[in-house]
Amino acid sequence: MFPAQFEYHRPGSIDEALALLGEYGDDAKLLAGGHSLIPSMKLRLLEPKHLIDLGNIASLKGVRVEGDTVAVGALTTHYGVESSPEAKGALPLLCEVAGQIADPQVRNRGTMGGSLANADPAADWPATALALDAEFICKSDAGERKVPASEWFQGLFTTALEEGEILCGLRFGKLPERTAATYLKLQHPASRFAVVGVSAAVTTDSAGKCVQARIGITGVGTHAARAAKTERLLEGRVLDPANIAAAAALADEGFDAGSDMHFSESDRRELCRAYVERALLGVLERANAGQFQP
Amino acid sequence: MKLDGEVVLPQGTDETWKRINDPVVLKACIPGCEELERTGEHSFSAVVKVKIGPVGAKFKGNVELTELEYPVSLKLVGAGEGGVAGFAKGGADVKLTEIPEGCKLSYVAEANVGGKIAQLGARLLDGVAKKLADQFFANLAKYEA
Amino acid sequence: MKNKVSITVNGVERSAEVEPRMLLVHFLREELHLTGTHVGCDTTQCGACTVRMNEQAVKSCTVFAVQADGANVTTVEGLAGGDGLHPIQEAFREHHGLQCGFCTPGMMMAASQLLDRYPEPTLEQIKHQLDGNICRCTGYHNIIKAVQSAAEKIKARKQAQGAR
Amino acid sequence: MLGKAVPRKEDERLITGRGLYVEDVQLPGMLYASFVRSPYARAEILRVKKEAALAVPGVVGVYDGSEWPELKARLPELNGSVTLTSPYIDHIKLPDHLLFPKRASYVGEQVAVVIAETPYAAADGAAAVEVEYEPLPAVARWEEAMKPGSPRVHEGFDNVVAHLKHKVGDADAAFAQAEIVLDFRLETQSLKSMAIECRAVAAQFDAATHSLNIWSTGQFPFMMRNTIAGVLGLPNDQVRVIARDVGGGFGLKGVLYAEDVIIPVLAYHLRCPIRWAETRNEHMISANHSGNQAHDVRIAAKRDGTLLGLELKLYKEVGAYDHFDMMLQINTINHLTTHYKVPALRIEGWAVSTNTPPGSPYRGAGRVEAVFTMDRVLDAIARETSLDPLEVRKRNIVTPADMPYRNGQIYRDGVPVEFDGIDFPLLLKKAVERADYDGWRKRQKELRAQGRAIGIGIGSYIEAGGLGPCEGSRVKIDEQGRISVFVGVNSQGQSHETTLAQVAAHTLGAKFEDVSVFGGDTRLMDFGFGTGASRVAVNAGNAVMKAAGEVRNKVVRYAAQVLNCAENEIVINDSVVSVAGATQNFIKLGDLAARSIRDRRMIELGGPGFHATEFFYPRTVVWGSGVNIAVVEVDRRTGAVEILKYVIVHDCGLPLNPLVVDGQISGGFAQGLGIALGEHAVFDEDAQVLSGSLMDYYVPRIGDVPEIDVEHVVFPTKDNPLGIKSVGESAPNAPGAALSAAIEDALERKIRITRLPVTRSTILSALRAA
Repeated sequence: MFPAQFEYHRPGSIDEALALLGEYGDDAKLLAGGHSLIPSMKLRLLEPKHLIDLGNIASLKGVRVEGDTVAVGALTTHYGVESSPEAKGALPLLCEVAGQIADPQVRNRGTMGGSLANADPAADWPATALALDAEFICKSDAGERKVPASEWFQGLFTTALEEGEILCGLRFGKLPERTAATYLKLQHPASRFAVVGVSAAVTTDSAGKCVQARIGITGVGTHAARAAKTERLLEGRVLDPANIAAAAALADEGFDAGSDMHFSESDRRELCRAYVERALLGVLERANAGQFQP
Repeated sequence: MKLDGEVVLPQGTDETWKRINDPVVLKACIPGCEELERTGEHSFSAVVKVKIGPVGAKFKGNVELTELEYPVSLKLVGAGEGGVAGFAKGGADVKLTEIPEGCKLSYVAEANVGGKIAQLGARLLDGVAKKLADQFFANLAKYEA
Repeated sequence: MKNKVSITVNGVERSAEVEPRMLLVHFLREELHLTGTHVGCDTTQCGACTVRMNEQAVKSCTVFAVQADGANVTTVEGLAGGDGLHPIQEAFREHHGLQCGFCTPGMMMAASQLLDRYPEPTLEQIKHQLDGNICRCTGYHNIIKAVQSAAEKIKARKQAQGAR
Repeated sequence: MLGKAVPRKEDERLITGRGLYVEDVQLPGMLYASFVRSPYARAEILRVKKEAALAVPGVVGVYDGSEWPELKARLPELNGSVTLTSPYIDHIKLPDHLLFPKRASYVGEQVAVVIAETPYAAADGAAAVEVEYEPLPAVARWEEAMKPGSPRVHEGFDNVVAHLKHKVGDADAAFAQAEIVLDFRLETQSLKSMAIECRAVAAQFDAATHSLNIWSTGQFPFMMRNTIAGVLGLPNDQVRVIARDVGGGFGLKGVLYAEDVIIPVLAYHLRCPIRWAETRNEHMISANHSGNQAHDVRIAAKRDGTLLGLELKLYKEVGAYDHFDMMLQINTINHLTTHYKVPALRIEGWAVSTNTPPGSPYRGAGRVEAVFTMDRVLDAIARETSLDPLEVRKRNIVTPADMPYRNGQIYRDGVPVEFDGIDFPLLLKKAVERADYDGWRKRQKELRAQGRAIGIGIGSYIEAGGLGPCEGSRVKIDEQGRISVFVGVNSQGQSHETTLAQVAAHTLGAKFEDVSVFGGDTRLMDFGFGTGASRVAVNAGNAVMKAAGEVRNKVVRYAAQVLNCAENEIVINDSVVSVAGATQNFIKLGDLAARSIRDRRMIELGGPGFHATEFFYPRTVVWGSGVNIAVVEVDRRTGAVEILKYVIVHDCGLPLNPLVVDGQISGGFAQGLGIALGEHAVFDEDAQVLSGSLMDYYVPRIGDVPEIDVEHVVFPTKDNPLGIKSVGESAPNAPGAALSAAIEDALERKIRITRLPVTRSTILSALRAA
């Protein structure tokens, strides 16, 4: 409940933050919303000597529509996304996901960038970053680097973010026409993290055939990943309950599902398949109703 | 918690055996290992920094190799104290088999943690153990003296 | 190693030198002696420490006081904004929305954000917006009634003010 | 005033942030404590190295029990338990529980304490204390602990610390006649109370009066006072324990913990106020838990569904120290048969020590286990005979014709259990109607055809409340007409300040607004037994009634003299005393009280002023009861359970305040829901705690709790003047049983539910196995 001592830095710009990061290196932690970091510090599982609070860097906040893409600053809070008219207009799936994260107080503080940089295996955003093929904008002294979502998540709490780099924002490209999407989550009863979170974005043609399927899954493996086999099986077939069921049956393949005191590996795999199937049925329903992501 | 796995190492069983018994190699391959010293013929003391997501702790402990049957099997037993974070102990039965590609190393490990990491990280233990094991063997496979 | 912070709490600017590690909840309780805001857990689950910070409901156990530097904070002591009770407080009392009262300040502060964002909340919205506050005594049924009643009271007050 | 749904008096301060919980106590020069706790479930404590901690800025001292003889004290063996008179127990042998043990016996046991100028510095200090341990093999589960070769929790003591036997009727004959014999094991989980306020204690030594003021979150302030006074060698009256605003108790705060003694002892020696507040993590690991319990049942029944007899082997995990002997087991036994006839019963029970925190009662205290067992037994008979579970219940229920009915148990106070004036079939009938049981049976069939899994379950409980020995109250009218009601008990949210004020106002004829209730302070009364076992309304409520009645008598006698009328002409209404039929002839209660102070006529009325102290001794416990019916839908793919309808029909006698009764039912139900579907204190095989935070320990949230449909039935009792029963521990008891039955029924009894909690994982893995 009482964190250890640290020195607090509040840079006003990204460059200042990078300089501090360069100076303190491994002894420093970046503070975004702090809703994973601060609890760890309170329990003294983490005792960084320096905390670099990014909260004062205005350029890292906000949702902007730039041409065909939606740019979200890394420090934008979940509620900032949930309540963003820009996001609602351009990519409503983002609002749908944001509104399901933890609870209102956490959504008011927790940030999209913090969540994606932390890469908790049960966090919500990773599934959607994958399903939407987001681009991760990282900055370091060497300049800017863009990482596709498919390369971002590398393991348990491990991302492509390199030492000395700051995740500054996300860019979500325009989805193909006739893409319907949804986020379906089984909330952990105690922690409110995702036991399984499925973000599905499926493009169909006017005949109902699946042209492209992107399904990101969080909570099941050691890190979020795409349900590659399910996607492949769907593509080129009519998006209907039978094909969905067949494809969802493969959803957990390739995931390194573990067991804990709440759910066994078998439970996780079963829930993964069921939630993928239901998410896809949800997508189908939206596609049939003409509710596409703009 | 139990975990098992299998890796194919490019080196043969002899070389693999040597590496597992070599403090220099072990230090280079154990993820986060800051110090590793031989304290007996088959025992070592170690300092390992574990930094995964919500936890960053330095574990001080010992590793011992027992039931050595050159060059096919051995048992690795270790225990470490991580201060406020708690402690970890475990053992692994390691088997080496000569194969055309080099050496197949299979292991069956059992690990136990206690203190705060058990109390607060229950949902992550499986994943952490797997990650550390995977990293260790990946490092071992690509280690070059 | 202390940092100076200046936080407007319940309308009054309060300054102090604090260690950067001091959590906002401890700043409020131990430095300002505003003990209405409680601590019920250490993993940001229970919501007993909820206050409004720049209008947003936050769990003050997961914010460092230094992060709140320059912010406007409202605690349960300032909820009514003067003498008398806030409609939420009235409603919690009338509907027996509290028993031990320990989670109540946080619950009411979360409810105040809920009613700002959703002045006529549906049952689902009430449940979704109070998901971050655990109550162990009431079973929540009376909390729901209290929030519904508070919404009515606020509406009536606004109408009365509008009529004037 | 009685029976009116008036809003609570305590709320005004609680909703404005002006409550005074222990952590709110802030005194000049206050120091703060942080405990060093064992990370091992069993370990020899070889050495406590204090140097590094003492060097931490702000740290005042580090104490490991070697400093003062008082720190070598032990906790009282039996924490307020009164079961030693139980005829069931045949053996009990317990080790001493020291404040600072030489050997840690569970994870989180206190090893040393750091005192510092701020809570942060105290935590820094605790982190800097280096302890050398020699870890020893631990035993985490009662099954293991009972094995002959298992490690002993305490050297020189068997892991089975207590044993009991009880029988009713002829079990052998029952099994000889039985057409059906079934046996299985039922298990209920260990729980934490999870009051949102964790435990805390603050202490201040007052040099001027050489006395100690202590602020406590405990449910038993007098026991705390007496223990600490005894440890320090002070008269009881030089130790004052204040426990006024407490943020929930639920049983786990009804225990004297080591910290409760250590902090006052240190404050006494250091001459500085000290405060300690448990963190949630500490609560999860080191506070007591309810203990796993297992029942091996063997059922003798007839094909027509009649239960002939029951054999029960009861295993209870009591943790490292057994502070409640076999109270919980005895509670289970005494509530076991609920509404049903069990002609023959043979019970054997064991209290088994493990390397987990000490066991404590949690709201319900053994009743959840009883209800789960009885209803699972009846459901098993239904399954075996293909009868509807409702029909099996009807065939075994105790009827009004059987009243007064003795089930053969003997309560903890030594009095045989007897039900009178309770109409169990009526409770069941009302619940069945309210739940539309028959309608759901029909819909269940239709919906099953559509592939939907709908199930119905019944749970029935009885609740003994109002356990003695007694409680007292002092009632006083001051010169301003304010009425003070003092009681020897404190509240953890149960609304005493309101309900007891209602009793006093009603009895005296006073205005409700004029009455203030004061409890939770050992200076106010000479005796008090505490808040637990649903005993306050019955004991303290009736004591208030007696004391207020006595005060009223004095008022009447004196007023008759002052107003020149006959005593039977005196009317007291709204705090005004007047003469019947001559309302202009009146005096306000306060004025009368003021007048009495110097009036020699008061010699005959016991001295100046109007006040009286009275005690209420219940003959034995009173029995509340109720029926729960749950209708659920189970999602076979995801294991999700949706509650479609939940009915509670209950009797708690006359409600003092319906608002408060409803609140108790609602809150108790939510806890029962948690017990049914997820709450679980989990230890691994080394007795390490895995449920160390609210990230892993489930507590129902607002969206998890369904609507409930409650019907109050009143079966009056003549057992006490107020005609009340208890309600506090009613509602958590039956959801486990009712929901288990409903889930099993929804899945067409293809799975067997024999263990609480029933999680998604339970359902998914059972379905995989089926």
